[in-house]
Amino acid sequence: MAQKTKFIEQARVLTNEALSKDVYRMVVQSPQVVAACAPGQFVMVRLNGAMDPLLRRPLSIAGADLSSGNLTLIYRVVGRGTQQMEALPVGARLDVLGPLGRGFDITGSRLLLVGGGIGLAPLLFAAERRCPQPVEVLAGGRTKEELFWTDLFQQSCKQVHVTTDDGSLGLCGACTDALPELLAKGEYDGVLTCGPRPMMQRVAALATMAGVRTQVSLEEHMACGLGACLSCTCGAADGGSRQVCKDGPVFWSEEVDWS
Amino acid sequence: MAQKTKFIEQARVLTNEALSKDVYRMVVQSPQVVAACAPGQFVMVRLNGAMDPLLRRPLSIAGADLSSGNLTLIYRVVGRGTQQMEALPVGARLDVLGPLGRGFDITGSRLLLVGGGIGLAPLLFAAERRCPQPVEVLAGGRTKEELFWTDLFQQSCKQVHVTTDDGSLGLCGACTDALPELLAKGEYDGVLTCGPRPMMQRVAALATMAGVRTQVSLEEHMACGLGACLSCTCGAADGGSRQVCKDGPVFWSEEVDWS
Amino acid sequence: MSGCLQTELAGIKLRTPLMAASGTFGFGEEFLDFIDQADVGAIVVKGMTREPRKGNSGRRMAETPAGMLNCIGLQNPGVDVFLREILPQIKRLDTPIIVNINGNVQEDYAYLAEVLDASGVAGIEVNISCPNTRHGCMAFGVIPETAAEVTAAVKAKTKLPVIVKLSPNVTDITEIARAVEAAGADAVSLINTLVGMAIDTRTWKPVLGNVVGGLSGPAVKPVALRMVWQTAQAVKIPVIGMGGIATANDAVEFLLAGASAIAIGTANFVNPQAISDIAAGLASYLEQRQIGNVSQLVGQIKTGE
Amino acid sequence: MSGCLQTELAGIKLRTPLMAASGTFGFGEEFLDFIDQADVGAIVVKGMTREPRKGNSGRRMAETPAGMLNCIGLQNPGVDVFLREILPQIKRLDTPIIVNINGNVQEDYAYLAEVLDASGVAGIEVNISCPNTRHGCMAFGVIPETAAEVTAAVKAKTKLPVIVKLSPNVTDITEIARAVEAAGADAVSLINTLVGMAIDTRTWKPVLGNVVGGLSGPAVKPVALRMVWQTAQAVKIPVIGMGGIATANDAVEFLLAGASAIAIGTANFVNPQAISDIAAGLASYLEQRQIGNVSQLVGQIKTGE
Ligand SMILES: Cc1cc2nc3c(=O)[nH]c(=O)nc-3n(C[C@H](O)[C@H](O)[C@H](O)COP(=O)(O)OP(=O)(O)OC[C@H]3O[C@@H](n4cnc5c(N)ncnc54)[C@H](O)[C@@H]3O)c2cc1C
Ligand SMILES: Cc1cc2nc3c(=O)[nH]c(=O)nc-3n(C[C@H](O)[C@H](O)[C@H](O)COP(=O)(O)OP(=O)(O)OC[C@H]3O[C@@H](n4cnc5c(N)ncnc54)[C@H](O)[C@@H]3O)c2cc1C
Ligand SMILES: Cc1cc2nc3c(=O)[nH]c(=O)nc-3n(C[C@H](O)[C@H](O)[C@H](O)COP(=O)(O)O)c2cc1C
Ligand SMILES: Cc1cc2nc3c(=O)[nH]c(=O)nc-3n(C[C@H](O)[C@H](O)[C@H](O)COP(=O)(O)O)c2cc1C
Ligand code: FES
Ligand code: FES
Repeated sequence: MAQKTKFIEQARVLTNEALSKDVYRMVVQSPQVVAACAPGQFVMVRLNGAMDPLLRRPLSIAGADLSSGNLTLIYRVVGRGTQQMEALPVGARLDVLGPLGRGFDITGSRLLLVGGGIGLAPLLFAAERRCPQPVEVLAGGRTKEELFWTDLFQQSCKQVHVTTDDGSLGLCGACTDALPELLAKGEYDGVLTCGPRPMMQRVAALATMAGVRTQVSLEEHMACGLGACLSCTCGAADGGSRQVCKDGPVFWSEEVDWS
Repeated sequence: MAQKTKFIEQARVLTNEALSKDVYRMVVQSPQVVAACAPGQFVMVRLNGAMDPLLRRPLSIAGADLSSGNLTLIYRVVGRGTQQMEALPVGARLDVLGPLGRGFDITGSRLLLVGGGIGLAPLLFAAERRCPQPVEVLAGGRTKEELFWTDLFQQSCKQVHVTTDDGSLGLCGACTDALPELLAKGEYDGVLTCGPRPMMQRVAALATMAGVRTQVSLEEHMACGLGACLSCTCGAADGGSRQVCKDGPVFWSEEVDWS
Repeated sequence: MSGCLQTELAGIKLRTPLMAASGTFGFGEEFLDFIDQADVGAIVVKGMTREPRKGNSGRRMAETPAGMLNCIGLQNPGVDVFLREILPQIKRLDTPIIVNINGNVQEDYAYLAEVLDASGVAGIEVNISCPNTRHGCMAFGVIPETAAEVTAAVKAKTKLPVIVKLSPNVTDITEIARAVEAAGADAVSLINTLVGMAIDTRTWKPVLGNVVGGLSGPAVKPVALRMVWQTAQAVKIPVIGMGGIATANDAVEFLLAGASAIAIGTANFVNPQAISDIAAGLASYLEQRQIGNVSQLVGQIKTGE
Repeated sequence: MSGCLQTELAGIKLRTPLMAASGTFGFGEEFLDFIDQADVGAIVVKGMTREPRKGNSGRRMAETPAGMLNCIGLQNPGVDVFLREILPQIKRLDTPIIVNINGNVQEDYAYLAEVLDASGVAGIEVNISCPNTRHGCMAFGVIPETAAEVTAAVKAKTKLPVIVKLSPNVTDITEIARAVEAAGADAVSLINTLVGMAIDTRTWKPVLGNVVGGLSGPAVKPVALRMVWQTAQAVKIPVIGMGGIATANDAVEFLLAGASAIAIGTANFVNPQAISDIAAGLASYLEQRQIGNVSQLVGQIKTGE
């Protein structure tokens, strides 16, 4: 049989702390997933043996430390699954399936990472993997409540540009407003973006105009995460379709049917 | 509206410790239930907000301390619900509904409590409520693994007679084997029993022969615990039927249709 | 709650659109410690029969994933005892009482309708969908003709609003709904339980005394919601929706699907305060959206692109 | 596991009675990292159609209490691509491959049976119960006559074992089962999904792009088990049972109810190792009871008193 590329681990929770009102960071012991994963890939987590909630939850890998085998997840509490995740005490087990999907191509000499809100999670892992080679990040948030992202990126990034919808931190407005100027002087040879679909579409459009190729990380509702159930189909520019969980979640912007 | 007799409390877990391999004792803060309850009554507990497991679990009240508002439950881990109960950390909340049903009549000058296995839980509360008036208890168990019951009863009982199926502690055999002798010299004016139905039937038969009235605590699968769903119907000697959750769980042995 | 929940169904004034489903709320008094009567639109009492009934023997309940199976089998004191001893008691709750009637033959239904007609109850729910009695009952509910006949027989004997309770164990529930509407039903209620079973793998015996039982609870909600949506489009009479409703959000889904009122069943067991909790949640849902009355939600689902 | 799980169904030799249910196991390769092929009795591949199909647009999946709704809508590359590109690949798994076929008209089914006949697959599962295509498909499955016609049309074109997959959205599933048996079906499989829906209370729109979808998972198990039990008594051909099976205990229930083999669907998503875990649990269940072969469980439920 071919070499195993995906694993199921009962990962011990090492830390589970709040980064803001509703965003948490959980670090779990998941050596097999950590050893196999790349930035842009994700895991599907199961919260308890019970049958409700039934399905696994997809979460991007926000960090993977090869030496310790520690896997970092950064999640926003939005519903029953993430609520249960927030309640998990240190020492409890999280059922982790992964690594899943196709990640970012992080080669290239000057990369700009553009993320909105929780979409910054996979970009954080990309930035870390690039160290010591610096990257620049443009982080868009709602308010300075999301300041913590800046701190997280500071360690591994040359420059962290910040925008907030209410101007309470950095430039006021959407991160896409700040993008043209950056692209103009940045001489980037690649843009990686993750966030709300309209934001990513705009980022891709602007970068393409500036002649920079963009990779986008898509989101779909998923049951299996393995390419088996066909829940997560998205349209492709070639008129065909792709499975976000298997062919993605990361795609080249020109692969995607944005309509 | 009439005075409230039943309550729903989100009771804080104060302790949750093993008494034997599969039997645990949980103490929760449930002042309203404690203030209203009597020996032989029970509560229905809900384990988490999730929809699986869906139904509440009936558990006898094994102790209720009026001064502290502490409610004691003693449970055997047999399935999903009790497994989740075992996993509840101190400080967590247990959703408690109660007190429910009709308890024991613990008046009378010389009472003998006869319990098998986990059936001893409600009898423990009865013994405590009788203090300082002493009662005698005949405790039947499988092996000396269940020794802990003796310790629990020691505090409030004049005499603790023990039998184990394998003779590893006290008399060898079922507790019903030791009963005739006790009844002969005991001059009891009441027997309270809880345990497997065949055991209670035998206890009732022996006690009746000895001219002592017996109260038995029945068990049925329950959905509501309030007399509303009619899941827990049992046959009565008068040819009619009763709801174990509302008319019981404690009945006079002569009320029960044992066939 | 300022009356934003007040509504009306087949001539019955309801303080809220939240009814207690038959067989899950006893005769109402069991929940007095937990429920503010002002939150209860109507109480549908346990299924009544002409004669007293002991119900099924053996185990009557089994938990299933997010649901439960029951085979109570219409245990009830019989309509005479109900009218003489129970009804006078529960009238004091001053909440509309709807009586769920059951029979083995058409005459039973007619008889029950007749004796209830002048009893002061608010309405009659004709149960032609009970899965838990060996003969009759559900048989009526799966064939349009017999369903219509029972409905007509009941209507002939009473001026009370007649609600016909439909079985989900059919190929096309709208066909049955249209048949009973044509026969004069004032409303339909759905769904009753789905027929299911469980087996004890230690003894190799069915878990339930009656072998099969009725599945209820959150597990059935998606099926119930779909049937309510289909039925609401198929008939002009009001639809009472039920099946797995446990939260205010569930309630809103059923109203949007076309239910004029809804009933809460199994959720009462899990949370004896369920009806009051749902009433509060529903009121704040309306308030947040500045919707004056709950009836403005009914059937408002947007299916067109 | 010493062959205690070995069995046979309609001439197909199975290493275990555990099949992967259509649409939930991809083409089998997605689970290679988690499943020991020795544990898989057969793989039923995703529903095939004559032409390639994009499936439904909009959201295709929604979680429900202990279950899920899907409206994939038979997305598949079409039978030609399957035969040319996919089948050669998955033949290497050396596990019997059963192809689930779907059509809008009877001729589609006949065509698919014909082209698959000599392809080297182990059998054909005729899906007359897909709830997720606007026209056809499920329509065939709810009427005995059309169900029989499709079955006969397929049988006429192939010597392969023909399994007919039944819809649970009917009043009497045994009626359909008997009809397809009479038309020559070699086995029946059930249940397909129950039709359900969900509504987004923020937008008032259906959650699923197709408005309704198919309910699967543990929530439906009691209904599936009951239908398998009824069908096993009604027909002589073997029954493949499925619907909410997630544990070895669930598997034993279906076998006792009369299923000769069972299929695991939604559980594969929750636990990609489900089939191997169930195989291990089933083997130890047999061992503990000194039962030599799993077939000795089939239909052994004790209903008589
Ligand atoms: C590839 C991928 C990576 C993701 N990475 C992250 C991350 O790093 N951090 C983070 O906070 N969130 C991330 N999400 C979103 C995350 O999956 C959802 O927020 C989460 O599933 C919500 O679960 P819940 O039970 O709390 O919410 P509920 O609303 O109760 O979930 C109900 C159902 O909807 C699904 N669902 C709900 N929201 C989403 C969503 N936005 N996308 C996909 N499915 C959804 C759930 O998985 C579940 O099946 C990611 C999603 C995808 C597809
Ligand atoms: C009035 C009364 C008092 C009880 N007091 C105690 C007590 O003090 N300590 C204790 O350990 N146990 C007691 N029991 C038994 C206890 O209710 C069950 O052991 C418990 O419900 C098992 O739940 P589970 O989820 O772990 O098991 P599961 O098997 O997963 O439960 C599945 C379903 O079966 C029901 N069930 C399972 N076993 C029983 C049973 N023996 N009686 C009734 N329902 C059952 C559950 O409530 C649930 O609905 C009492 C039962 C009753 C009726
Ligand atoms: C224990 C129990 C008893 C029931 N008894 C009756 C009954 O007597 N008559 C009737 O029409 N429906 C009866 N039902 C069905 C419910 O009224 C309701 O239609 C069904 O349970 C679905 O709603 P739910 O999921 O909210 O419980 C009963 C349901 C349960 C769970
Ligand atoms: C995502 C998904 C896709 C499915 N696709 C098909 C299909 O193409 N053909 C088919 O006959 N059944 C299909 N089914 C039904 C399953 O094969 C199975 O009959 C049903 O899900 C019940 O089993 P379960 O509860 O174990 O999932 C599908 C089910 C799911 C969840
Ligand atoms: S989530 Fe199942 S195929 Fe993508
Ligand atoms: S448990 Fe509902 S009536 Fe007793």
